Amino acid sequence: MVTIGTMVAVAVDGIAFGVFLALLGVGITLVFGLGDVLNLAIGAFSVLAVIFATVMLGRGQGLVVAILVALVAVTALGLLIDRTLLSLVYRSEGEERILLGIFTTLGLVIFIDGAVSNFYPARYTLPLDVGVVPVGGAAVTGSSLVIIAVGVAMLLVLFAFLRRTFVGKATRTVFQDERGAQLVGVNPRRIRTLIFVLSIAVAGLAGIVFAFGSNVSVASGFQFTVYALIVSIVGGVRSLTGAIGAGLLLGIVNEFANFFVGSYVAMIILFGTAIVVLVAKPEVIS
Amino acid sequence: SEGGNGGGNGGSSGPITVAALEPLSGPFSAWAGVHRAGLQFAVDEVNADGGVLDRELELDVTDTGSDPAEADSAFRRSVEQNGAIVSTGAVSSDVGLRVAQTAAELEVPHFLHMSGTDDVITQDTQYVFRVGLLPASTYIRAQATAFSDAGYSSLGAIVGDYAWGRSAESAIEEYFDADVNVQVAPLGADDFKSYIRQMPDDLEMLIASGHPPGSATIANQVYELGYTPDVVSGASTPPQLLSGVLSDDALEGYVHVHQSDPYTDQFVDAAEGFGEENDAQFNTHTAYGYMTGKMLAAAIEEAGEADPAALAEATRNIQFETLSPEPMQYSQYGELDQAVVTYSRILQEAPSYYSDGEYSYEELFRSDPVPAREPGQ
Amino acid sequence: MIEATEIDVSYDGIQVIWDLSLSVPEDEGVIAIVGPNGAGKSTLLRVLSGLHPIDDGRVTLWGEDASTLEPSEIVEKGFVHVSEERNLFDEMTVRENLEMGAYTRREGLEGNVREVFELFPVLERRASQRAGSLSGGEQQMLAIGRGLMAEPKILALDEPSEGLAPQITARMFEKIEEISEEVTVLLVEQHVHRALSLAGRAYLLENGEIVTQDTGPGLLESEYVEEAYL
Amino acid sequence: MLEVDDVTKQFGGLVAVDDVDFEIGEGEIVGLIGPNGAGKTTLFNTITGIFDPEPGGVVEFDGRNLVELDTHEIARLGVIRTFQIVRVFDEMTVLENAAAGAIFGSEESVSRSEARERGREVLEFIGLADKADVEAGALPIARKKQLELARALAAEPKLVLLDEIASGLTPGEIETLTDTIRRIRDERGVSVFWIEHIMDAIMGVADRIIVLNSGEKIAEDTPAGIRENEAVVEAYLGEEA
Amino acid sequence: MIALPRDEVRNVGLAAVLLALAPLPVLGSSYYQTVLVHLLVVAMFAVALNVVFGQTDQLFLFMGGLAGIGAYGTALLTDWLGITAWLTLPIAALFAGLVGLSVSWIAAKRKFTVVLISILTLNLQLVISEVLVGARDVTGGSTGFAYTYFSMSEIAEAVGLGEKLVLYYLSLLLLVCLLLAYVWLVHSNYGVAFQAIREDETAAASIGVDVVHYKVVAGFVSAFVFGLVGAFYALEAGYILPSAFAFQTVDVLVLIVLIVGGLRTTLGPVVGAGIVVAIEEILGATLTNWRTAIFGALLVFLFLYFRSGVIPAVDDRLAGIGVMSDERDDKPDDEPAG
Ligand SMILES: Nc1ncnc2c1ncn2[C@@H]1O[C@H](COP(=O)(O)OP(=O)(O)OP(=O)(O)O)[C@@H](O)[C@H]1O
Ligand SMILES: Nc1ncnc2c1ncn2[C@@H]1O[C@H](COP(=O)(O)OP(=O)(O)OP(=O)(O)O)[C@@H](O)[C@H]1O
Ligand SMILES: [Mg+2]
Ligand SMILES: [Mg+2]
Repeated sequence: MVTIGTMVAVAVDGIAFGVFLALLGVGITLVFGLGDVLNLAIGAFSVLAVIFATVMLGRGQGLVVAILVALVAVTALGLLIDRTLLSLVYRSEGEERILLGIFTTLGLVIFIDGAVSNFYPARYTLPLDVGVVPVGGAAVTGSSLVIIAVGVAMLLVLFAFLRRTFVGKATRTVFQDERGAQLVGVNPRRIRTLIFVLSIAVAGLAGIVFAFGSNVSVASGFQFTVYALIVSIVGGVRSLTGAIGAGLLLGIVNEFANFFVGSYVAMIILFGTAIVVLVAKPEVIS
Repeated sequence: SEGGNGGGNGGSSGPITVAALEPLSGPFSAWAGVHRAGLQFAVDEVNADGGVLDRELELDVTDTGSDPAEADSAFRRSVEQNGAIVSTGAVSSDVGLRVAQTAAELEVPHFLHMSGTDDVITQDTQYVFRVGLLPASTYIRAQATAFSDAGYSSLGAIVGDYAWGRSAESAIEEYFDADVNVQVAPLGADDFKSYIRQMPDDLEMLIASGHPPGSATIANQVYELGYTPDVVSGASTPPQLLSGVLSDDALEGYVHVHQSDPYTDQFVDAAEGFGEENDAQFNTHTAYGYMTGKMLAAAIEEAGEADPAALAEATRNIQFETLSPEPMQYSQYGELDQAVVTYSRILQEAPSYYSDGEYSYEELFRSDPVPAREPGQ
Repeated sequence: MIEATEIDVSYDGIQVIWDLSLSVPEDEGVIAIVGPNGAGKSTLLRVLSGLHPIDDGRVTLWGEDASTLEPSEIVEKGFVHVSEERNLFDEMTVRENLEMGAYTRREGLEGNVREVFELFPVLERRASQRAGSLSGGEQQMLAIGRGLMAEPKILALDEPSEGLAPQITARMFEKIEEISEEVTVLLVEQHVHRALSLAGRAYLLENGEIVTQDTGPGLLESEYVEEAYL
Repeated sequence: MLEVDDVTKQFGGLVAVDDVDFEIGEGEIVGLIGPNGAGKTTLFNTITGIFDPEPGGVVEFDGRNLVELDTHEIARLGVIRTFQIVRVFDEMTVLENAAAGAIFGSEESVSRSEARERGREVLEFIGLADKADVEAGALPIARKKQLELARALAAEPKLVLLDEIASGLTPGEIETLTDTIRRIRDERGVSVFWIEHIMDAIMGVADRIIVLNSGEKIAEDTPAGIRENEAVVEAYLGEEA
Repeated sequence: MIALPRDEVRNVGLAAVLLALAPLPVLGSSYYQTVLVHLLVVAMFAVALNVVFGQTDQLFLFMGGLAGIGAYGTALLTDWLGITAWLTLPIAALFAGLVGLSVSWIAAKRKFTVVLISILTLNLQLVISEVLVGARDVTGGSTGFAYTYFSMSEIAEAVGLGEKLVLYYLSLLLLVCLLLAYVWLVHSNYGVAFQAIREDETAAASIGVDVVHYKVVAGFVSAFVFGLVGAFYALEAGYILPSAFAFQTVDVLVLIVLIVGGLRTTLGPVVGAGIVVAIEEILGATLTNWRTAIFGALLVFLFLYFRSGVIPAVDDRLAGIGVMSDERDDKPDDEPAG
């Protein structure tokens, strides 16, 4: 029963999943690839965004408003974390900061999971109820199309900011040589805050688009973080375009592997790809 | 015996302690919350009625975080330090398996909340009793009856690639006459579209109960992809979780499975009392906690002493009328015997017994009493 | 105008600068600081550019208390420090490094890049090479070039000739003389002779204290310097 | 003892070292000069196994082919270098840095206390003994360079490669350093291959000087000869020399 | 060979005596015994991590996987070969060791940073987890099997102690051996090499340190210990499940234990295990719903304010009042005494 139409539909779903992965990967890459903090709590922020949106929906808000409010809320939370916890992390330098970043965000994610599951223990979804859209004989999932549109728009805005503005370009200086950045007049702390908050917004959006087609619980956070790590590795840790390419590639591979071979193989392919990339060409990555 | 280790006899005065090993954090926290509340409500009722053997019942609650090792040590602590004579609360299979071992070693009974994996109960098991969840095969058997009763002919199933899903899969082969399109998905999957796309277009019933963590997503996605099955059989998920996570289409077809019977007067009575007391809705899963509390009180009373072994023995012989369609009774290994499996739709309206409620039930079908599964070695 | 008044500075509790006062007005040409290794010259520059705190005393920039200023604000005010560690952006190209040098002055960028390339022609040839893979001397040129990009009012150079070939060193001193007509250059150098002959004012720093102060040529002639350095 | 033949090293299209040949004999002090970016450091890196030369290049030390060996193996044969951009072990004390050189620098196994003995001895020799218990990270850069030299000597090398070890020193300090380098050769019998831009430092001590320009060897002569070599004056020294 | 520094050995001895006495006040309680065995197992894992991560900056995040290789390997080899688990255990541990060795070798050859190696191993961890669940025919899938390969009952009868206690003292013996081996390692020339590598690999190589060799040795030794202890870990549980060897179960815990105790301190793993296990038990019993959240918050606090670990922090305090304690061993001792 494998028709061209089905293949197209699977491919679109794959791209949608890929866009989700790309957003997560970009979220990690922004903060780590350009910086030093490997944000292990990133998945938790994705989940929180979905929960915020669900709460807003429950208050009778429309979906779009709920999503916007959720993104603002999760970003504000990111800002709070940045001003408090991360400020403490940034007191140390070099390798120690990298490790402290890993450990602090690990503690943070345990805290968030523990606290949030008390109030929101369920699985949450933000169904779009758009059904399927016939595209030339293929029954393409409507939610996938929306995910692709929203995700791509976000990525474009992000790129415009980083590539076209002086501030966007200056973000790289901070992460390459903090003192050097200070010496040319960049305020590293501000750049860090900006980047962290941006990454949280991107991760929040990732969670939300994921919840369009599936559902999310507090426990999904870890899974998301792992996805984010894999994507950012395959894409080359420091490269945003790499993360996007890797996200799309893995999304499509994953969806087709699911369709044809199913089961664990898809997962193992995903992790396997990451391992192969890591072993084969780390100079691209480090 | 060594295993009793001096703890767990509960002494002869003061309260009788019940260990509640609840996964209050982690993936099953929603299960734990309602179970604990129901259990507490039952204990309060028992105590209000003069307690058991003229002693109060007391809960010793621990958060296991759904971690087997934590559950094990909490179990021991409760028994040895706090003198618990019985325990309850396991939800995930891992925890159930580990706790079953501890129960055997300590010779202190455990009443499973969920943890429906076959392997929890073997022919050697003496201290583990199922309450809220039957083995997968039992559910499939009940669904086979419903399926043929409805005269369906097109059927699909998605099962998880782990013990529960695989025993559902073999039960499907065993109990269904029709040709079933069975897809095996990993346990951690959260997107089922590619499995669903392999289903026949005229799908009438989809068994999602072989993949408990994914069943709500499966229901959502099957309708999203334009299929229109009459029934999607779900897992034993606490209903308060369902109304939020199912899309409108999916709510129509999704059926919630339960051992407790929300359509009886007894249930309504308990639910009213509970609602007044706790300002929360008493549901099919709250009922498992409640049933456990009431049943173990009765069994202790029956045993005539607050002793774990005697309690286990009494439970094996009990016929306990409670919120289930048929009285609770057990095979010698602790499998539920003659249990009735009920499938209900979730309606998004308040029930009669709790006006602030957000959901109620509509019965779709129920099985005949199912004989206890004969455990393997 | 930068002013340090009776400052004490330490690293991890070990004091390295004692009760030092210094003022660097605008339009002063070259002010040189010389002294042996470990005297505290680099430390002094770090303090002025806000990279290292003082324990006691007071530093003001154009009248404002430096302790309230971020290093980035100090750059904005017009004090730029080319550090002895260079602190280049290793993964960025030579050109990108220069562009970032102009972070606080974003216009006139292209012209300034041209000027730097004229001063150090080798940089133009390496314009799209990663800064991290430059040779030691090339990195030094890039660091100086990046400092110039900010169009500072006061430019502090910490051993700018370090690692430069003799010819380039000569050219660089010429350039220092040239820019010092518009910009005050605070120069820390081991090429004592060269540095002092340019300097209108010069300090000899030893063990964290200013031992002598004079005009550059004056200091050059002092017995003290003669004995210790020449 | 060191023989370099036809060594070339390219980075992409850039030929950083271009077909260079030379030799260094026992007990020699050889200088290496040339404009910035001439390929001097790259040549060091190629000798010490950080980069491999392009095929066909030969680097031999006491008859052993160094091209196939890893950096640490080359070090153990007795070729130890210092770095233009200093690399000391910041969190070890000065003495521990030196002792580390003694432990790993040779094939023989050296105990910790023996290593410290040797470490102390080289610190004394270099004139860093008073800083023995200071954390290396707290030293000013020029002192760190001296420490690198001490660490190298502790390994009891036959040849040391020094990369701009005199930069950042005052004229007085340079004098002490050149003296030390002479003593390294005279008292310890170690050959020295030395990159430097400070002519006052290198011209006085070197037996022979090699000049690189754009990767190519353009001259090799005594210091006096080099000062008069027009090509060198044009490419490198300028009128200053 | 070098002599071990006396104060380090004394501290290990002191800890050993305390731990040996620990079960006595609670002899009848299988609860305390379970917790104590768990503590020792976690401490042993942390010692292994202290070598590979503490000493050589290779952050292994497949500790659970390596432990799983040891535990499952021992069980499966025992079943297949029909010989005693006491023989298959070293084989399985060796296999785990070889896995660690290969990872370290690749990572060292390719100059992986700490973050890269951590992500590589995290991915390996996830693959191992998937395989343990997916290869159901061999591993019993997600529901596992009873782990009864090392019968302690004979020893238990012979010495007249309960089986749990026998396991406890056996684990303690192993822990003490590991601690002494650790002390030896860091005070030998290996310790110097490790520090040199941590600080600057290029500089280390330039003075003759074989960077790859030392990293590989650390990777092998640690992975071997993870494999070995993994079997003890399964034995303690009495039942073997993939989830017991998951990232969230083992790696997170061990990492926390080591950081809290103090990276690169000899007794850090033991003290960290004591603190973390105690916190978990106390929170589980008292704070129920908020257990996880408070645990997380405590971790953040500990990481940020005791970032170098409890041992060094306490050490500093004690040093202030002139009491000697476990020395932070990244400073090699002057003259090893004794
Ligand atoms: N990061 C640091 N930590 C501890 N001590 C330091 C640090 N940086 C410098 N010092 C110490 O401070 C003193 C002054 O050092 P500084 O670098 O300012 O000297 P300098 O005059 O610039 O010397 P040089 O000519 O070598 O550059 C020295 O004793 C040095 O050891
Ligand atoms: N890894 C690399 N990738 C690309 N180019 C490089 C790399 N390393 C060095 N180069 C280039 O090779 C040339 C030679 O560099 P090298 O460091 O050997 O010069 P040098 O003679 O030591 O100069 P200096 O006196 O300035 O230290 C330089 O132009 C440099 O930019
Ligand atoms: Mg200086
Ligand atoms: Mg060089």
